[in-house]
Amino acid sequence: MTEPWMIAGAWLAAGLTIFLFSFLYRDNPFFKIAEHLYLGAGMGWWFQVYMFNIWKPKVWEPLMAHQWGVIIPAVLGLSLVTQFIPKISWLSRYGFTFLMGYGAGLAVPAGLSTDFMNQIAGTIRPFSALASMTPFAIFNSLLIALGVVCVLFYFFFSVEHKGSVKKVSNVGIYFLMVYFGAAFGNTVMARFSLLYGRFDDLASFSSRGSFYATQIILAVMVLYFLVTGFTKKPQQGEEEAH
Amino acid sequence: MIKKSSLCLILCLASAGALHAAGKSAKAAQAAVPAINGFSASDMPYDAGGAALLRWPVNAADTETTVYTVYASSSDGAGWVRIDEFPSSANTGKGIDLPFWAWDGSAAEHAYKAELGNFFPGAAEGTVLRFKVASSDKGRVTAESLPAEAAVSGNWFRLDRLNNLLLLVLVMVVFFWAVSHAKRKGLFIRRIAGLDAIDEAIGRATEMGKPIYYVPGIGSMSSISTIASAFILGEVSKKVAQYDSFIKIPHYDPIVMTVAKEVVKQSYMEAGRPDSYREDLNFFVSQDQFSYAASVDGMIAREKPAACFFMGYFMAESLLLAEVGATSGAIQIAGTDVEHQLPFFFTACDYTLIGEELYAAGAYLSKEPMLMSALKVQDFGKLVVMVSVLLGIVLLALGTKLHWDSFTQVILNLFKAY
Amino acid sequence: MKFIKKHIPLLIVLVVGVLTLASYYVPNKYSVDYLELMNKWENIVSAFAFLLGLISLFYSHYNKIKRKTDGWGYSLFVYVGFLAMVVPALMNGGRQMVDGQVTSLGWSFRYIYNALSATMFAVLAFYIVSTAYRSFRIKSAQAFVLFVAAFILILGKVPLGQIIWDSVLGWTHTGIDQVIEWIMSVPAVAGKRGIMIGIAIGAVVTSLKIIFGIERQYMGRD
Amino acid sequence: MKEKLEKFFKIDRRWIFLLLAVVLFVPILKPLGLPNKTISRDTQNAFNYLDKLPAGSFVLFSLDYDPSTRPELQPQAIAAIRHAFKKNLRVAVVTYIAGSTGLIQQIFEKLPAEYGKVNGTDYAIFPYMANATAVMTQMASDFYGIYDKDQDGRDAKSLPVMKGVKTYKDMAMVVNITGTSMLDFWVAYVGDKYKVPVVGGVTAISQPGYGPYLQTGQLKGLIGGMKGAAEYESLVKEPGKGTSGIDALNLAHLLVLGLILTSNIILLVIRYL
Repeated sequence: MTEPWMIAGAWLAAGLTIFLFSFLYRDNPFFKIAEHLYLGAGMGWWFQVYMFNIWKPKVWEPLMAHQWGVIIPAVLGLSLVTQFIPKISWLSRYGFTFLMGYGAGLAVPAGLSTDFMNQIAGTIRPFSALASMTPFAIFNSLLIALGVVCVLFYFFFSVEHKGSVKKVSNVGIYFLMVYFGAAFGNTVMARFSLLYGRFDDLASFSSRGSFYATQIILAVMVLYFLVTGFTKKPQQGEEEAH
Repeated sequence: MIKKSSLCLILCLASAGALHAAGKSAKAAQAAVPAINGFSASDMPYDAGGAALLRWPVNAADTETTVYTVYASSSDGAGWVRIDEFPSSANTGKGIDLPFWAWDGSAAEHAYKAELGNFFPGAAEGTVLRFKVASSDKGRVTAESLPAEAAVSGNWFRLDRLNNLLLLVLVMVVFFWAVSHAKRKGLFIRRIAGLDAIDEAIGRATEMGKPIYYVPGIGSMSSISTIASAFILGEVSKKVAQYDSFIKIPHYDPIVMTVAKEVVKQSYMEAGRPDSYREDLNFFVSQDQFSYAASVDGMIAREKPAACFFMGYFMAESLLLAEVGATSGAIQIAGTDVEHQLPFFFTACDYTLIGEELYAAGAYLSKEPMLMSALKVQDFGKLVVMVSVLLGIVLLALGTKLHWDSFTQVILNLFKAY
Repeated sequence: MKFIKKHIPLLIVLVVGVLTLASYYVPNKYSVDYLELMNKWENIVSAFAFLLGLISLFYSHYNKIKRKTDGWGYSLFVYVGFLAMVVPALMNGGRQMVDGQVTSLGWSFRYIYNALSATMFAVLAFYIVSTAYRSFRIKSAQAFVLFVAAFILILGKVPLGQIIWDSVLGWTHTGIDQVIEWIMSVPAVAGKRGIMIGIAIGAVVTSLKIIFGIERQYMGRD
Repeated sequence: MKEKLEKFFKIDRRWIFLLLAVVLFVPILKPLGLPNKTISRDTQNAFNYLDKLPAGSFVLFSLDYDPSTRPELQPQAIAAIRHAFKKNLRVAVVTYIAGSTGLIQQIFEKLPAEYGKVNGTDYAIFPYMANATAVMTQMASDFYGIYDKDQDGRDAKSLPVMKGVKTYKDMAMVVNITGTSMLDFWVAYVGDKYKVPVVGGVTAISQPGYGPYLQTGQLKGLIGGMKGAAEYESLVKEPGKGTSGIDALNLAHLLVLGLILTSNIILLVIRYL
């Protein structure tokens, strides 16, 4: 790809980015176009990845080499698509059950070992090394154990929660709240990082090398909103409607 | 490329020749060095094949610089291949990572698991191989064992995973017990706080003459949260019908919508108000996450409903929905099992069903045997964890305090996943 | 017919499920051979599952165009976007780079898909600030605890926050990064582990239901 | 007073949007110069684990993120791969998210040349595969059963970088950088089941959720979000997008805290005054 193509790319990317952001001000046709392009482009990308990474090398080429074994999974796979044809949609069950049986069979023992046994072991193991632990570490290990039990109790539905039982489950809620708080704080950071990523790209498209793509497109969008803002009165409540 | 690979081949051949020579010289030297007595080789138990277990006693005379070298050869008398080399302090009987019910190793012996896949790639199931081990000190061979033979093969059972299997059997037993009981006489589930608010919310909507929004999220009918949500919807719409209020259910997934239509219709029938039921209570919005959220947001902002329910599977749109509901002054009741979306619901909504509470709410309201029994098994699992954690801590702390090392090992092994 | 429509699929899920489950406990050669065959087949079958999403997207937008529903014109852009990826891919055989040069496929990825996909999610950053302002209510002791944990994390993850913490609470000789470390490795672990164990058992039960044909919603209606 | 406050509280949220845009965009044009200083324990552990591997060890990178989480995860991946190249480890890249194939290409466009690494000899990139759990399970018995060719269609088995590698037993560790729940799969279906050390890199959103796996040692280390990327970059001494990103986030983070506090104080005042 040559230099003019790269500049065109910068304009295109800056344009699409700003179109999507323009939704924050108000819904508009540019946003809608970009949004629909996104749906199609995502599918298109996936389609070509599947085509060149799996369908061609794993199905087509073996068939051409007369390795007939791949017919079975290919037919099972194609059976999934019959879902859209009501009359023979039951065929898709063959594919689905094949996928689900395998997935479920793998998940059961792995779930028991990873999320059940290992978690119990992780909670109690620190207590086998009590002698070498600082008081603070012992306190932390106890706190984890206590927290786990209380949280589990909060989610225990077989007894009525009242009296001292309720107190235990209340303690559990506070552990959950700390976890949710941590999740909230981290989510803020994650979302800002993504926005930073876009702004960083926009900043690079605003350079002279890209012929000020960002600035010009931004100016055009502002102009568009000014013009449409004057020509048609926004409906009541529309500003809330994003 | 071709050149490179042929070069590799030559190098390989050369080194094989060298090894062969080394084997011969080792044989010559054998007479001179003392023997390692009690060396034995066997198939590595509980594995998929391709590994052997070698055992020999620890030599008290070994120093820090003593190194053991393990050799193997195919039984047809080909040369010895060097498998591994390790210091004398390594690979004792304690080092084999197997639980107490499958392995009894002591620190007084060496136990080495020889992985042979890369050395004898062509070896078939049950191939007999010969092994020997030699100790050396600073490059000088100090002792060598007599060769021992073992057939290497795959085994039929992972005895080390017995604890996992027993747990699985236990879960299955409890599950089938719960299923049969739930069908026959129902099982007890405690009251769930957030559910009391449903009446309050619907009552308020009736007073104000404003609609109620029930948002079932973006999950498909296969996710547990959506299933639970459908049951809660049944209960909510029944009350709505009784109070003669008005409910709106925007949808993301067409299949969920067809299910929800059935559910709501049924509820209106049960409430004795089939005349009030309309097909357009459930309506399809969009199958794109953000368009869905934006459209629902728009509706909530315009109509200012008295109450909003967000029950089911939610991703990033939780943020958008809960915010607009909160600013429009609606009573909001939310529930989802997507943990990282819960903080947004929790801060912006009046009541939030956290994780499993959503499932429990579905089971509590519907008394559906399948939901009930799953919940019971989950409760049983939690009980197992609570008891084992509490007991485990006490026993481990006690065991450590009193230096019952094998006792603490037993407890740790029980919960270890192999 | 019921046998072909219903019983064979249920038999497939049972046999495949039980054998796969057993392979965890049975290490020998037959078990490995079975798993290898399944792995290769599952890989191919799953690749076709992608078509489901593709067809339903195309179908729903085709319908919009056909019925000329509101805003049907936008639906055309779904196909434009699709072709913008697939045509370059066909031209270049799915390669994004040839001899150190970006191909038209690589170009499409960089300037169309990348820009669109990344921006869709970046928009959320704006909503999170407005949520913080308009609906983050510290209305109970629980919400207060949530707020404190969130506050510490938001503050402590950036250097400026660390400077502020040190100037206000420097006398405690505890850095905010240590506090975060503690939150993440003690109370948050307890909270998450509690949630996780219940969910894990739930997933195990659901999987068992699928294997034994008790749960069959995914199979669609009869 | 009360009415004024109420009006201020009900401000059009687009003003808040604008405020954020300014607070985040300005530091990109004019960096504050406040780089990340602290290193979290989990990132340090991840770094140490990779660092102590002997040269020539084989490391499997599973890069499973698409452009939607790229700003957080691409810097992590680049820093970790730089580290591996610096330590002369053998690198193989696999992926189970179709959107990431393009991003992987971008990483390996320039990076290997900086360290004089050659495709096929020092590293290999494998094509996208569907059904991650099936492929993960397959790699436990025969890597080439599923990856018979690399991304360029070369026979995988004969690549010099793959010499002596057939199953997980021959791999020193797995590094999974992902914006999905793929890391859970790596832990449950590979790490625990086949005893392979797994190190993760995840978005900040999912980071707190991996605390239990870190405590038990099911995960050997974790790089979390852009902060984690910045930390890893400073550990390998190659500042990149993570480092500059953290600098830009400074003000925005304070803005959020300010907004939460302001609105809650306003509400208190409205209610009690």
